Amino acid sequence: MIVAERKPLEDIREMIAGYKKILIVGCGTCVTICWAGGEKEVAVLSSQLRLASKKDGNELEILEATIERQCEKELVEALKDKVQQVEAVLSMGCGAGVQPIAEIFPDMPVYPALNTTFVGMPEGEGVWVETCRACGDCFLDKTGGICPIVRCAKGLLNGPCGGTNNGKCEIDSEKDCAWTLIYRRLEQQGRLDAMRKYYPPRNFQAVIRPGKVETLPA
Amino acid sequence: MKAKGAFLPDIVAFCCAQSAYQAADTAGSMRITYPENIRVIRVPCAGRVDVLHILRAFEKGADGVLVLGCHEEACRHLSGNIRAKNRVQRVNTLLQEVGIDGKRVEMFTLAPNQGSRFARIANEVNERIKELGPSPVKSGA
Amino acid sequence: MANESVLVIGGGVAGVSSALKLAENGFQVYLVERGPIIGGQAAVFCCKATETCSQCSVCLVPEKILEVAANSQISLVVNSEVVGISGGIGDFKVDLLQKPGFVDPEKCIACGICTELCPCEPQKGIYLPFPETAPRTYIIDKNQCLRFKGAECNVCQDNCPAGAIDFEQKPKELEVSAVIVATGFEVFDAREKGLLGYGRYSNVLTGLDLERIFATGDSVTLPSSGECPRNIAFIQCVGSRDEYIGNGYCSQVCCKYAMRFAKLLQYQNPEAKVTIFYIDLQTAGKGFGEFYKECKETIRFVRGIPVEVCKLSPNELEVKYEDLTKGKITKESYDLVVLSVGTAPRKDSWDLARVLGINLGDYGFFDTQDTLDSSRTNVNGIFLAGTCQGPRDIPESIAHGIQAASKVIQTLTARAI
Amino acid sequence: MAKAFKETLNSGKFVVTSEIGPPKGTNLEKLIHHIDLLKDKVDALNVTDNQSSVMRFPSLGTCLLIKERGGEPILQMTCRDRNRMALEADLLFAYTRGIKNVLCLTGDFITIGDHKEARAVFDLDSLQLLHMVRILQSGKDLGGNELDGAVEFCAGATVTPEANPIEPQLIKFEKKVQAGAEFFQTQAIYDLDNFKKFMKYVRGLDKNIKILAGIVLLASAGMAKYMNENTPGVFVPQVLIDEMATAEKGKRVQKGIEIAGRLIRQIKEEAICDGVHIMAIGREEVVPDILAAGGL
Amino acid sequence: MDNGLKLGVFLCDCGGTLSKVTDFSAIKAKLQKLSDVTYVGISHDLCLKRAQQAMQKDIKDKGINRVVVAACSPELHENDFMNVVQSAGVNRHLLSMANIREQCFWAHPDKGKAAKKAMTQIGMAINRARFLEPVEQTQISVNKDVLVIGGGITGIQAAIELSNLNLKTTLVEKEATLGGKLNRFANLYPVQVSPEEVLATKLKQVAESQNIYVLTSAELIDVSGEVGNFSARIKRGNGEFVRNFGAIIFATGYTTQFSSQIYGLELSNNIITQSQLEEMLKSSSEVKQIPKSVCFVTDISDEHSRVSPLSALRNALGIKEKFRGEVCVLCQNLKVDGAGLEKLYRDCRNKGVLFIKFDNSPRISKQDGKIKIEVEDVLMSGEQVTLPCDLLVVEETSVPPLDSKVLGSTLYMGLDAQGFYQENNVHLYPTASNREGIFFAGNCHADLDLMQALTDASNVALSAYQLLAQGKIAVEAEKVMVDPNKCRFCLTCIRACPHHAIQEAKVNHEKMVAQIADLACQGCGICAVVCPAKAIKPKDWSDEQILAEFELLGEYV
Repeated sequence: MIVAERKPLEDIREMIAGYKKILIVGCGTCVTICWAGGEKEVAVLSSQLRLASKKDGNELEILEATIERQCEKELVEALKDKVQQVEAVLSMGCGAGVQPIAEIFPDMPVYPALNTTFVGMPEGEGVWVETCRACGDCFLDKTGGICPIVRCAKGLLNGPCGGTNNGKCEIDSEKDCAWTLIYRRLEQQGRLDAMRKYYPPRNFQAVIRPGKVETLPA
Repeated sequence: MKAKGAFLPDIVAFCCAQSAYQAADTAGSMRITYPENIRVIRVPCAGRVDVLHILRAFEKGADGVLVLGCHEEACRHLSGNIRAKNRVQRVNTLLQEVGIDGKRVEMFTLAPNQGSRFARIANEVNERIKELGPSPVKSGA
Repeated sequence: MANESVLVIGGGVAGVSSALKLAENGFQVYLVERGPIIGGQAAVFCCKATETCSQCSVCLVPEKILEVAANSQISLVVNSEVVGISGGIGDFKVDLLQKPGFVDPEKCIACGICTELCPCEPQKGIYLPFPETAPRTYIIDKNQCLRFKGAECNVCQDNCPAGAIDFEQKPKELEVSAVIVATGFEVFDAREKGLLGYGRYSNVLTGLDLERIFATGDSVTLPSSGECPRNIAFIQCVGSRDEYIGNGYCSQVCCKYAMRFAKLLQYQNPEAKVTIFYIDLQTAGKGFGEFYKECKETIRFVRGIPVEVCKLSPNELEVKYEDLTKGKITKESYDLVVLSVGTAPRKDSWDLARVLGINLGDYGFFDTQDTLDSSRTNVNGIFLAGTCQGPRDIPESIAHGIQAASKVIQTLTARAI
Repeated sequence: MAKAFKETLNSGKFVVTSEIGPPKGTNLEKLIHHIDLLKDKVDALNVTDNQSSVMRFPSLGTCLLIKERGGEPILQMTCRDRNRMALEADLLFAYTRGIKNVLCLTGDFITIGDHKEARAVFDLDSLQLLHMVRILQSGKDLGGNELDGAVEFCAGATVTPEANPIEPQLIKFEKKVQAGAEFFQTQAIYDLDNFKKFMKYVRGLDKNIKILAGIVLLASAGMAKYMNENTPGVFVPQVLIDEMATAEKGKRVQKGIEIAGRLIRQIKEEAICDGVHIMAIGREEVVPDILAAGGL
Repeated sequence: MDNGLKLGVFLCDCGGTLSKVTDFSAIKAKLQKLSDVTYVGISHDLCLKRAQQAMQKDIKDKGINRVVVAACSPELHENDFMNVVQSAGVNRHLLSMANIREQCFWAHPDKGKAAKKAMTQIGMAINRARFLEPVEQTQISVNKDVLVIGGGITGIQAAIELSNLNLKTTLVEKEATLGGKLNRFANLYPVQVSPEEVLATKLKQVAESQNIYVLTSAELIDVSGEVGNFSARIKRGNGEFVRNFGAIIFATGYTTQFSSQIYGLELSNNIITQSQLEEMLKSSSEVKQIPKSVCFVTDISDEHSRVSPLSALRNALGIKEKFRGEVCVLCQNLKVDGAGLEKLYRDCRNKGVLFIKFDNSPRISKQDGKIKIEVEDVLMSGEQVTLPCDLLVVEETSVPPLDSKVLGSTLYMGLDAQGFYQENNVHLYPTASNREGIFFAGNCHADLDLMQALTDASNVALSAYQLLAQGKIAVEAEKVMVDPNKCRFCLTCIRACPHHAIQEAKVNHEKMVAQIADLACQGCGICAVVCPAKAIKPKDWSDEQILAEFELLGEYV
């Protein structure tokens, strides 16, 4: 899922300085699951903004809305009546949520409240880690399901660099060296020949950015 | 704005029904007095107090918020009081971000038969909030 | 088999636990209590938590008392004693003598008018002994109330809105299917150990005194000077493990409450120095090992029980004990000495044993019939719960109370088939 | 003019190479001094390429200087700073100026250097770089296009004999051998028994793989302990650390040289491997003393 | 905003005492100005039956659908008032209380301020009343079978007492025979009956009862479902089968483990553990060379357990009776805080067993086959004592059985610091777990002697009986509710619930959502707070109710 993190409050306050009435839009899918932009966090952010504006003596009215997915045209259009009442929209969706709103309401300034960080999974309660970089040329079949492009700092395709330090990565003694993990996994499955093969340089342009996927009609 | 001396802080106290609320009752039955501007709100467990409730209390003009739960390792719901402690810490950071003094929200632990401890906490916090003065949200300071 | 009724004698934490469990399973319970209110010894104990809870379970007692008060299946028969019993399991006939408590618990709404208007000074003749009482009834204190000093005064009777006060004696009779005896224990009277100076020196307290001090106030001050104690000694096994005075058993609770108090005292004023004199430190029990390890860092433990405590000056006491490491008598001065008194069997368990026909075991606790069942007595249908059968701490008394209720239900179910 | 390194390698002689760290600027005075000091004493001179991700005078430039002054340079290339097109272009240029030896490295990560926010390229890795050299030799570039004039290189790589865990490192070593690496310069070696075990494995693989044992000068006991904990794949036995500790203040470098010399002499006498690669890391001055101590 | 809300406010001045402090009719007048307050009643003793009947009549006559009671603390009579509301035909949860006695008039002597605060408290209760929601009562039928894991004395006793209460029990035991430690112990002192006798009587009772179904050499693998219908997967031999139960009782006891490195010596023919000694005592007739002097050492690797000092005392007396050799026990603090232990300690001394107390642990060495122990005897002012002995019995630490850790995590049951079942929390004593319907008995959750373990057995029997005897449990349906449309199934609530009362469930057979099992939920509300999509709402303590209580902040009505 897409993982995001809320921006610090003063950055957000700078963006919406001067507006009297704004709409904060939450997104009900990925950012809810990673506790960043769900209905709860929308309420917390609006409460903080109201507190701050009251403290500074300027007037601020906030409308709140959380839709199922911000990256869906029809769902964003449903916000029309609320958007018309406000001067600016603060989106708590990931990057792929802020832009549809900006596109569908072109004359309305739309601001991001979150920093989208990576595609990942939960590691513990309230902790998420990156597991996929969406490189467009998946390599997982060759490494027993451990992605070296994400989990190896240098993204090597051909076995460990000289910097493996007791199974940990040279640059961070907390992080495991991806290729040590891959070696153990392949050894366990008896598929070490996958690691012995030579892999040519990666096609960095497998997906011409910004990517586009066109599937044949279902 | 009321004169400093006459400032009577509005303190909201979320009291866990298993311990703090009964401690408040015990204080009453033992006729131990504590400031009357402590406003007690009964909750099933300290773990029921949400970050949002505390922020909304400040929005409505509270000068200080107290979360009173069971002692550690004595919570009927095992992790209720620990979650409450972590949430109070988060509210501290949220308030600092806004520019309100984080010391306006605090958590204490009590047992149901500690009436005098409830009164002592109420008095101490009342004095501390008096020093801090009215909440900047209310007076737009 | 449902709506049979059971008599529980004794309103302490064990009796209350039995009564609640029986009521929750559909039984009508008569909870007979000698005193004016239920709660027993543990009702006045204090919470000993510092940062974290010290697992003493004292706070469970007021909770259970509230549950009993709110449970309609349990009728409280206070100020009463069992004076006779006949019949057998399934149809016991129990004669009760209800001493005049003068305030009818059914009517009293604990509004407090009587206390306000009562003319007795300084201590009122009618009051609510402590907050969480059940039944919520004000009591008349015979050695305060003017009426018992010959004066014709009925101020409280006239002003009581609920008409709850009357002054005559009522005998009562109950029909029950089973009986649970939960009459509890007596705190060992430290005066029997004269050399330790309890009762003579004001700064020598017992564990029970500490419980009361912490329950009402928030910290301990020296009775003689009102300051904070800086140097405190706990003396263990006062009245326990002492064959000489007939208490050849370990009371199981004193080591635990002594360590909990020591930690609480140091939590309240960190420079206080605490010493505990012991024979064998009882540190078994769930999670108590870690608690002892924490105590060991700040509390001084000395093996060997002092023989004498005497007075050096109004605020200073001197403890005489044999210092085993040097093998000679040593004297140390303390400003507060706490005697960890143990649990002794009630002196009046003889009459109840005679009335009910149940045997008394060694040391004066009630005896059990079958070695593997700590509730069944020699009379079928009469069961034991709590410290009246042997020394126990609060969680175990609760567990033992529930065991008695469980055996009652099992026996009555077996009879019903 | 020095002999081509390729011939020295195949001549069966005990090969000795050393390493020069170019300066962080354009004042080449010390660099030239080091070149002149070492160019005739060793069979070839490596030139580091932005070592430890610290920006310096380029390796290719230094190699040209060595070539002009009659030395035999080994061009070190890392994949951190240039993408595949830049690497290919540099090799074409190097070949035309007579630089025939290249050491293919992956390179240290960007964040341990002094430009922590720069973009790390890593378009290729060391193995793919080796393959690229072979492809260029066959007259084609990585895009598959014909070259007008091919190149010819003696390409080598590195290996860490005491990496932990060792198995993945050996798999990569075998892949490098298959890729046609003609010589290997290893990470610093201090425990010759371990190294012998590694060499036994290498000989079992292929008789004529040329291995040059890496010799790093120990400057102090503290440095030895530091390398043990933080430098991956380096294991300084406690006996050497204690020996270093015995040396007083001024005599520590001397003790380091003595140890290095002893290691070289033992490698040479027992013919453990095909030569040594002396890395003085900032102390190029003392390399001649190390050579002397090693009896070369 | 009259959306059918008809509020009834009932004030109680507690026998006139509160009226002296404030004018209740003034309060009544102010309240009557509010649009949705249809009735305000003042009474003197709402806690008595008489006034409650009057209140019930008022609610019915005036058609009140939300009741506010301003009186003493809800902790005292909330239940009675809920019954009154229910008997008046209104849902019992539509009641809101203001505690104007303990937390207002009794705590604040200043009459004026107390009156103002009381008014605010009543205002807050009214605001909360406007957001109250009804909660229906339902009956959930439960499976009446009970699963007992562990066939030691505790498990057997629990099964027997459950069958006395007419509950069908399945007793699962890992070994091939029942009995557990009874098969191993030589005697049960201070209990004066032999283990063989106890085992014989208990097994006879198990055999005679038709309610007990024994499954030996079987193991519990996993449990799913909730209290009332657990489905337990049990492995027997190489087959596995699933069976449903209403409650589960763990009586898996403890295992002992000798740690040679703490002791610094290895076992040998003359250094044996307590369990080896017990085997020797059990088959005392065949013992060839009778040990003349035996020495017990405890309190080195396991200072705070009751089990090893008790077995030392028991076996010391056993040796004195069987072999009449010299016996000496070395310990730091002898644990005597159990029924009859002090008497047992005295019996040992009367039989000539020597007790030596130490502060720093003894040095044990072996010289030509003989064992030599040097220890500073604390009671002899630290004098060095050397004890030659030809048999040394060392202490075994009692540790949780291996599967406690595994089952503890798969069944979401909390463990304590040493890894035994049941977290260290007074509300769980004596036999509860953090999950409804799962109970612990015996030494698997605490350090107990035999009589305490048997007390646990009766406790769990009654707990299971109380839960399952009627075959159905009355419970408040959906008192904490998950809105399936909003739930993103992010598992946060399932992980956060301390009682593991939330399971995954399929809604209209494709969308996965979290679902709260009403029987297992204890109403703490933690899930409602952690839910990032605000999909969970506790009906009694909803956010709207709590936030409504802030409306009056700042102005005293």
